[in-house]
Amino acid sequence: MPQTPTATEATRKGADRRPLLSVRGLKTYFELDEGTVRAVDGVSFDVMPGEVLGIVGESGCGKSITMKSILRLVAKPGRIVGGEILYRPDPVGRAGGGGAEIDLTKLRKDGRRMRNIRGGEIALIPQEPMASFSPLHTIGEQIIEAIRLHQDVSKKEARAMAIERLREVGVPSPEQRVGAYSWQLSGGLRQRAIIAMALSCHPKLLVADEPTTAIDVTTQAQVLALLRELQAEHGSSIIFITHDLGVIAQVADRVVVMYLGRVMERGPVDDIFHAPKHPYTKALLRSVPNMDTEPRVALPTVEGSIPHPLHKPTGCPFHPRCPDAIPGLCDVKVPALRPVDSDQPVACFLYHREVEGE
Amino acid sequence: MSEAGAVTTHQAATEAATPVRAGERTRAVAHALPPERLLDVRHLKKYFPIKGGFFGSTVGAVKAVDDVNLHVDTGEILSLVGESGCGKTTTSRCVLRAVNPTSGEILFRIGDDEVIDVAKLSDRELRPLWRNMQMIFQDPFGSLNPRKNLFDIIGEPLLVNGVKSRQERMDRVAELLGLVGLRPEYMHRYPHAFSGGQRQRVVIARALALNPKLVVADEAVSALDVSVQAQILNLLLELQERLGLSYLFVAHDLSIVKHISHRVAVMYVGKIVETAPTDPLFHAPLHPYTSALMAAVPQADPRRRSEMIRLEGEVANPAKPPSGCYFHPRCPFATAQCKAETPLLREVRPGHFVACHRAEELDLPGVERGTPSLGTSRAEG
Amino acid sequence: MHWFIIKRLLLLPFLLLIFSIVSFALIQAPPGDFLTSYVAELAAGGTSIDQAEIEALRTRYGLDQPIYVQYGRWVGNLLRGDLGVSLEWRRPNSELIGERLVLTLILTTFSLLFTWAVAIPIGIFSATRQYSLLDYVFTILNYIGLATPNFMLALVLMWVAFDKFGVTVTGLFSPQYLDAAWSWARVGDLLSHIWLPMIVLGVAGTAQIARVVRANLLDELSKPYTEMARAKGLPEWRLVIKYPTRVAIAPVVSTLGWYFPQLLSGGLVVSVVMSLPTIGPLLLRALVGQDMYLAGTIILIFCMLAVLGALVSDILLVVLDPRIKLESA
Amino acid sequence: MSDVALPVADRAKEPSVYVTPAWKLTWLRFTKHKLGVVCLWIVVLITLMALMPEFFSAADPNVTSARLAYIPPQPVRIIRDGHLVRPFVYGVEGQRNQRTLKMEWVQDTDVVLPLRLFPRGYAYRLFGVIPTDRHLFGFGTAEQPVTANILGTDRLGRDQWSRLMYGTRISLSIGLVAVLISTVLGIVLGGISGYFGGWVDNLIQRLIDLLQAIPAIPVWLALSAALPRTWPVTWVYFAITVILALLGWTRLAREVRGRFLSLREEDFVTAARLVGASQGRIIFSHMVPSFASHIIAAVTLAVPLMILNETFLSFLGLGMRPPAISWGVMLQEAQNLQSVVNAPWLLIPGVFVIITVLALNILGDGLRDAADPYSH
Repeated sequence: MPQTPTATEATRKGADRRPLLSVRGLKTYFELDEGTVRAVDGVSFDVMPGEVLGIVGESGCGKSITMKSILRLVAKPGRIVGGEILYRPDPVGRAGGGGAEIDLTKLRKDGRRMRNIRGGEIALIPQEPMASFSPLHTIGEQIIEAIRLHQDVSKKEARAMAIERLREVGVPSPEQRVGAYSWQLSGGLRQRAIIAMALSCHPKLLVADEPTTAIDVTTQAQVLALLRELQAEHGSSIIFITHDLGVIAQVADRVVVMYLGRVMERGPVDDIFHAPKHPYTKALLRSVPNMDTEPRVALPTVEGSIPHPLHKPTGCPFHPRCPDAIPGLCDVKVPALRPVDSDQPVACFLYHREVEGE
Repeated sequence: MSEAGAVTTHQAATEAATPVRAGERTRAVAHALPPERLLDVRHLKKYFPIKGGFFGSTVGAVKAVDDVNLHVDTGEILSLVGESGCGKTTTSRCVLRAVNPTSGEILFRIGDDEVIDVAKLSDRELRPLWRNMQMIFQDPFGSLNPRKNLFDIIGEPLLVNGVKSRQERMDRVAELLGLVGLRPEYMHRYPHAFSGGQRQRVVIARALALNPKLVVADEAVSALDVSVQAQILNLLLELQERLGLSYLFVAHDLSIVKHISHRVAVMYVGKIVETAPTDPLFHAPLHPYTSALMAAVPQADPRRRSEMIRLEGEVANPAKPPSGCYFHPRCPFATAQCKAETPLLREVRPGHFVACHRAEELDLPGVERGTPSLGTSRAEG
Repeated sequence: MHWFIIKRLLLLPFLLLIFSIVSFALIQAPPGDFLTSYVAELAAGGTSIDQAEIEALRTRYGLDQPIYVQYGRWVGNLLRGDLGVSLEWRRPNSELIGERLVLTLILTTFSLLFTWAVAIPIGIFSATRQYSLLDYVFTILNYIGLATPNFMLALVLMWVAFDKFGVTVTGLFSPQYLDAAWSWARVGDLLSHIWLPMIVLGVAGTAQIARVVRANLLDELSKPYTEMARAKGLPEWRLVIKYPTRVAIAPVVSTLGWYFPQLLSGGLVVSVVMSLPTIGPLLLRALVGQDMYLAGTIILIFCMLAVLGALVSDILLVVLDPRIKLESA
Repeated sequence: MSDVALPVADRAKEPSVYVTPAWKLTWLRFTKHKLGVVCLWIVVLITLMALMPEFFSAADPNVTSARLAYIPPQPVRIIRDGHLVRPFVYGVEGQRNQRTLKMEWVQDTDVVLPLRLFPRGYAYRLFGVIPTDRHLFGFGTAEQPVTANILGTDRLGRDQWSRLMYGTRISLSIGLVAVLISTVLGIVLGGISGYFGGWVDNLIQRLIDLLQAIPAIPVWLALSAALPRTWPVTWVYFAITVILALLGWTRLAREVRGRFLSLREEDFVTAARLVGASQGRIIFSHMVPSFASHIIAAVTLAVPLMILNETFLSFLGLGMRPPAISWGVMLQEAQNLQSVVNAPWLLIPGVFVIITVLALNILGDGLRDAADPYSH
């Protein structure tokens, strides 16, 4: 599936800058007894070096499965059935002369190369910091292990590094906390410790899967600020997955809007929020009350509810809820993701008539 | 706010005079409340014992709700807002007597001239209370019995409250389903046939079955998807207007609170730190915690990418709260007084109560808006 | 030490009291006493016994006293370490029980270790290869293991051994070592005999515990910390062993609480079938013959062993799971 | 507000699923478990045997004949001289070994005894009321019925198959009745414990701890040994049942308590309380139906344990005693190596035990998984 638009995007940013990661037509399906769930169904996007890419979407939109596919963590009965995930360890350099390109989907899931990339070059910040640490091992043990998996250092050095990382993410008295169990820490500290673990090997790409969903708003503000600082310092790229439009507006450089396993629209954060094109994006932005909406006046809503993933509609997945759906077209054909007079590709027949896969 | 002591005395007098029906002793204090007042919670406390030590004896208490005062007027939406563990849910459950409070009064206007103290009702007297006060839960999946169809679920309040005729119940359930935007023919379906938003409508229909005056909504929309949240908020607002309901709306999302409520009470570690009508509270907060809470809300606008004001530290442990003002370890404005003395909730401006020693001197940022902020018209202390 | 364990230790004397009452009540329950059945037995054999002699015996054993006096005397003696005298064998109970108890414990412990050594790997394998062919095979084997009464298994194995190999696999010792004093040779002889009873006794428990391990591990494998470990780049097998397995098998230790009593119980039946010189046959004989003090003492010992097993499992659990320290602190 | 748009699933899927009650969904889930369904049929068959052993039996199980001792099983065949024929067995002929003086049975391939369905045999009352003499099968011709022992005979020359049918009745019913008593005890005590909590809960929990710490078999043995030898069979039967039930209720009680505790916290139970539903209504209309399927599964899993325990006790001579017939009593015949070597078919009752327990276990697991598909 050729995805020319991303090439255009890259050209605008300068020929010498190639994406760190390019996801092309990714399809991850789950074979269940009841049928096939097409959790990720042809998703494409790029992550440029040093940028924060936000992926936003509601439940069942496939944002977490996309993340798991990149890290090759999709477990049975899920399987990547198509597309490619191109990772360029050394993206900076002359076009064509840059570092090699690795298609992560071609690597063995548990092979050495993939394991080296996982944690070493692409690290995960998970959603539930409490459950993401083993309860029977201290956080120190777990961070030290992560360091020693990817760096050739002694246990003692690794421990010093772990303490350093904890200090860096603002954990008070890290010398003691390194010996603590995760359940002995407060929610905010746990989240910081997870970030310390993810950063322990200076990954080129951080995948943050709803990292602030489980925590309170004041702690969330701390964590977001911390992530921003760390990113500025280390220059790593971040894929930030969330359902919270506010969070995405605050952290992302570019945004991918997903719905039922497909990309509806993507583009720079300012365009997505101030010039949204896809009816879904528009509706989503309108339906969220913010500090400026007039109190107690009916909010514009998206009618209906999100279909069950086993019973996705035909055609454009959003058409049953779309106020502008074109009968005979939207409910039959799947619109391709194509740019419309900007570097903001949209998958909607209101802007073009290109059909996916043709 | 009138003194609670007066009410108790008065109540004792009425009790002696008219020992007629069960429940009588908790009634007939109508004139203790202003006529517009529907609910008045006074000095509400709920302590959970901490068991420990060798014999499993009580070694302390988690003061989940610690001397809370609040009120809801007829037709009013009061939001109770705060971070997790602040006691907002426990407070709301005490009001409903889903949880028995440790002490305090919960005066509730059950009729035009009838006021009861919910906190003192015996178990038998709760049924008439619940006809006037109902609840909407957070989790639309756990709050509907998966083994019953919508007719049984929505019809149950009718059945247990004396509507024995099946036809009568069918009619009423159909009416209620229509009211919440569901088709009447859905009544024979089971909850597993519905999405989260639809289930929440069913929960609302059940709560409205007995025509309550007050609905306690405990995080009623926070488990829903963004695109469905707005539908339910609209429904709640529409119903409030049409049926003249009052809501005690428990939430943590400030944007939603600002959208829906007439007044807001902010809780922190079991106490109310600030309560005021929505507009002044959001635009001119008087408590540093309220201000910080609002600053922490990420704005859904990349052009307003403020350097979010970060509140250091984390919410205090209600089992071991700090001395003085519970907020002082995180407060950038804390003084020695804050460390030593617990501030009381006091009325600093008309209708605007705050529990902060320095409420008058601080000029705290609120939510920006186009018009000049209230800060200019601020009364100087 | 943790409150948790101290509490359990302090509970022990109380449990001892209850168990002693239960045991005593149990052995007092049959109508009549040892002497009536003894007399009946003699009569059946054609001999008779002088009434005066019976009364003398009755007085000697205290059988003419009220029940609470008999109980008091029994418990008093037990506390002094005197296990009493078997009425039937006319020998001190301690002598009768002594070696049999040791052999019972050896057999039980071996079976326990066998169970864990087999069940835990099977459980881990089944969970990590869920829905594989071998998982199904193990599942079916587990069901069969659960359904087979151990005496049945013992009989079949003995039969096969006799029919196919012409060996008799009963007892725990070769004849020459039966009454010999302990020596390395005797230990070796024991080891060469104990494996069959060990397997027979351990099969049902192996099936049960493999199921527990499989279910626990499946739970743990789906937890975020397992995925996080994977996301760190840890090789799959190392990850499974280090994280979820450790969490999954910690509760297996607590199965000791019910598994140890079950082994003691099961050992009884297996011993009868395989004529093992353990406590089982002795208890059976004592119960049938109303040898009350012997039976009571054995039941009491069994109860105490079971409680001690539970205590050991609690202590192990505290060692294995640091979270428990927090809860009891 | 207008009607909400139907989710697309409404149109795509058969709407009848939406009006299917939860128990039916559980049942549909169960029927997907093929092995479970097979086991259900096995259990049904065994239950039928237990209900009318007289009909399934071929001979009176108590008629002894030393002359016919230890006849090996005469398997039913359908192929004779390479041709498919109607089912038959070969006759057997006994010859006394002159040296060992033992009877030795030799198959006589010249004597063909055809299998007949529903022949007349010994008279009995079906379910204890309907007098009849029809049986499921027999051998020989209508004019000249012949006894043949498809599972062989025991020491006293009794037909094993017929005895097994009778044994099924006692073994299965002991299991069921004991579990029934356990269940009532477990539900009542567990329910009280879980619903009321507090010191009652504490007391019951400690009692359960205590009972679970006791090794069951020695205590069962002691209790059974206490039964007077002079008691009639029916008394012993009930006594054994009660003895088994006394220690068996703890697990169920824990299960019920756990369910009550977790259900008490469910929002839908709170909701029922808040609309004014009475305590009885909450328990019986909301809570009990919610865990009924779990209880059924737990009971199904408890029955095989009880069957095994009865078998243990009877095998050791402390449970059911002859002339009563149970699987354990029958296995007593095979208590030592000598008898097993001489007549391995004496172990067949054990195979019955295994099949029954296996089927009940798989059935119980299947039911549990169907009731609680997300538990693991």
